[in-house]
Amino acid sequence: MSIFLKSILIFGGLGLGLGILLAFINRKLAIAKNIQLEKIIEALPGSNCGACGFSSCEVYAENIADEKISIDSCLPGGKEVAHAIGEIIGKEAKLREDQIAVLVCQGGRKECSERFIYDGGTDCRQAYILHGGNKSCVFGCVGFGHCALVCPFGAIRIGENHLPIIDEKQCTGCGICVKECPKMTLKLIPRTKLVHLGCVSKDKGNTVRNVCSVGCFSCSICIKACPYDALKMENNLPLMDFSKCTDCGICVYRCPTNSFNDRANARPYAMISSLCNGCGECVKVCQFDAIEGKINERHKIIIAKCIGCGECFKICPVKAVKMAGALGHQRAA
Amino acid sequence: MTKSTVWIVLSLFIICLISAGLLSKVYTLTRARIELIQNEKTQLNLAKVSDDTTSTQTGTVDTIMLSCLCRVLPTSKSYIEIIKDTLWIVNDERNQKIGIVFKIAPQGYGGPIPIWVGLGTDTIIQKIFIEADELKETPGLGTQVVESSFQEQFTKRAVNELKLSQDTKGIQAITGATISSRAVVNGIRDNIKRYKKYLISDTLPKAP
Amino acid sequence: MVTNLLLIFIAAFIVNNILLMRYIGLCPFFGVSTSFSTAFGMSSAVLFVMLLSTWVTWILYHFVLIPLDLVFLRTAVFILVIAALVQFVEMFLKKNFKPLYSAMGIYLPLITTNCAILAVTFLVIDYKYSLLQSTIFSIGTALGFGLVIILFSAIRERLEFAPISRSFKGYPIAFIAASLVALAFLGFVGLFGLTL
Amino acid sequence: MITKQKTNRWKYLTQGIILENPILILMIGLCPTLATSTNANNALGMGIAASFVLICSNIVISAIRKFVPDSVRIPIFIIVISTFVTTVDYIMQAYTPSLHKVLGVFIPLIVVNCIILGRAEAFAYKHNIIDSFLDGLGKALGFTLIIVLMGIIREYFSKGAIFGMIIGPKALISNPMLFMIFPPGGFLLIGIFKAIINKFILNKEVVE
Repeated sequence: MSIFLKSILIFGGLGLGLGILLAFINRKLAIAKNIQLEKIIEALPGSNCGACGFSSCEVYAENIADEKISIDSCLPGGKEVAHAIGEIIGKEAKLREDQIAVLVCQGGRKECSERFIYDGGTDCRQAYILHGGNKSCVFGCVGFGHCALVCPFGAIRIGENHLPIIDEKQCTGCGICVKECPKMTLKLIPRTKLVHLGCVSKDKGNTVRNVCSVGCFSCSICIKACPYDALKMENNLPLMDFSKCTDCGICVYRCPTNSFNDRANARPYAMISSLCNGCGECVKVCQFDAIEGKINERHKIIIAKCIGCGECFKICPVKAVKMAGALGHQRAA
Repeated sequence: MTKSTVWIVLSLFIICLISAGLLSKVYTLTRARIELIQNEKTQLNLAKVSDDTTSTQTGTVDTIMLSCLCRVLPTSKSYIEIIKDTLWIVNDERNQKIGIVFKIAPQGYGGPIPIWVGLGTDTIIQKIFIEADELKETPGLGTQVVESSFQEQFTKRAVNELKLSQDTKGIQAITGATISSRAVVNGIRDNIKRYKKYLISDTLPKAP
Repeated sequence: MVTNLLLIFIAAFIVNNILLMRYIGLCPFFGVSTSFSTAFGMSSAVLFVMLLSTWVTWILYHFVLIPLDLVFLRTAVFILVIAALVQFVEMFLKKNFKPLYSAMGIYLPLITTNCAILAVTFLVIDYKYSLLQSTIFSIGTALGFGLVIILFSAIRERLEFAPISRSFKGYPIAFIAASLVALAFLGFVGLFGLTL
Repeated sequence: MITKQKTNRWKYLTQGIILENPILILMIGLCPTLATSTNANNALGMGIAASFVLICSNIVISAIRKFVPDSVRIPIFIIVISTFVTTVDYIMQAYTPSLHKVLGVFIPLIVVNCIILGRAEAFAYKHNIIDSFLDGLGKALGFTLIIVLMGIIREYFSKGAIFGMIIGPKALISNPMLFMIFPPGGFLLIGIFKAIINKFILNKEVVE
């Protein structure tokens, strides 16, 4: 059976040769397959969302293994992943705050009229090509939901007022929507930050006023009102310095067009106890004249007017003021 | 070599051995039948190109059913294979040489075009036959070269008339397939020159 | 001689385009052509591997299988060689050309099951091409594959935002778009007398 | 316990035909489907050939799955599948030469057919022999069903016939829709099939 023999020899030989070659090259070319890399890859969420700036988790893991990059830039993973990796490579994880994406524009279909009727492609980027969208406010969010499309965690949906609504539990702060939004109306702020400005319009005051009912027309009341001078006007918008701001909420309530967005579900209110010696310091401080009472008599708080900013609480020399309701500034939820 | 790599190489080797053995068994089993069919087709093609009506005896080629495998040979002819699968000498029943048949495969652009050419002793082409189904083409799409009208032009043509031209003197190329028709014409002409010497010598020449 | 090669190239590149006219290599075609970068990565990987495998299999066929009359082993040997080749290329790239590997690497395992590579090795044998002709043929086919897949990835990126009814979104509309592109490629039949 | 075992086995079989139909749902194995479904006979031929290879390779792979080292499993699968494909190739050459000619390069391409390698990798490598046989059978039936269906439609429109018997109306035969034989027709047909399937699945999902 020469055919039988020949075919066995040739094919068997080929198989053997390839097997040996494979094994040999496998060892010679084997890159240092460090087990650490495997473990890091396992610790990463693996959704390849690109928030860490790399095309995939694997590439990010390789960079961590080569100690080229801080180990907490995996935003979706957040603290647990950072800790896990920290243990793996034995380096304390320098924690970057957990972040969350927020919409910095409140001009929906009701508040802000439309410049022209547009029935083109139903995607923000397409609408953006046509004079920046059909909203009369040039800077505002056109609301066609591109951010909802690209969010890898499905945290964004478009509300009936034609504006994106971000579900804070789902949102991991990966920042993809911020990058993808053509109008740059989404911003990443620390998850613990409650108050942020809800307007991005750099127009002059009067153009904003006749275009959007909730736009900031840079009256700068908030800047004067803020006890911690955390705000300063910059091209017609009050820029907030997060380190100074204590989320007291004064700017939110003092703003005539409530352009500020307050993420706190419930705010506390102040109560004055019997210790009050009627010195009146708190009355001077309270910007919402929510405190009434005559000198040297116990003062009283008008709960309806009190926004729970806590200024009286801080200023009261005899510590007579207590904050009640929403457990101080924490959110009720 | 750790134990696992030995096992990797070994398992690959064993699988190759088994499959090679199996394949050779299958091949030897089916080879007989394939050759049978192959011969059957060559006989059919030989008959197609060498029905030399001008030859003395009157035997005409009767139809040969490919499907039924009984070999109904043309009544009078016998074919002696000179070069395996490329050249045959055609003799009538009194073993007189009446022509040769050769198979060529000039290079078209859809792949090689297999052509059978029957040549009478007077170097006049009796007939040519292009095997349509041999062409390696996407199933279901024929190519124009195969049309019988193109093949008919070659019947009863002398060697010097074999050139592409517009008038009826030469061969009209098929529209849209100029490259392939030129390949066919040149292929036939060059090979006639090569095999001409087998026509003249009466004795059986040694294979070149 | 040169026109002959040029015509083989054009036949492989456009007229008998492997994807649209011969239907070979469709599985990765619909899978990978969603975005330009993936399409480009895939087609460069295909070009690289197709050329290598055509050479190796051509030499193996003509100098080993034919003299030993083992033509029936053709399928098994070819596919084994291609699988091993892809494995070596992947390891080699991973070791020496890291950036190239990260751009092209992810598609390499995909290529072993790519019908186009094996099809080219077979067509080259069936057409009885010489080594030079088969090199030209495989380059032409790979470029044809790349051309169509990149062309199509642009179309599919546009399709993402087009208003399409729900049941047609995704693959159905991709197929219909592919049929229109194939119709356009059908126009090339007969170019320079090259028939299908 | 046995009934549960039997039901999900039965599920393997029926899943392959509609729910997890390889061509329409899993979107694999498109190359042979579009290429050989130009008429019903070729489609049936390719369907049977692919099914034979799929079922046998599923059985063999699940039989030897314990001895196959993981790092080299793809080459071993490929050798097993190519053995079956070569056997089918040579059996077809011996017994159905005309069909073999028409299917041409697509028979060896069954080796890299994504269905077979896909099923081997995803299913047969992890389940016992009976389950993989049933799964292979289900997928094969699903594949053949769709490919023959497409063959019938394409042949009807392009030749007004089904399995070669002319039944189409006069108008269709006099000027047939050749578009269906050419590649665009195939793509269009698959697109429409997929849309129909989406329609069912989509509103089925909504119902759930």
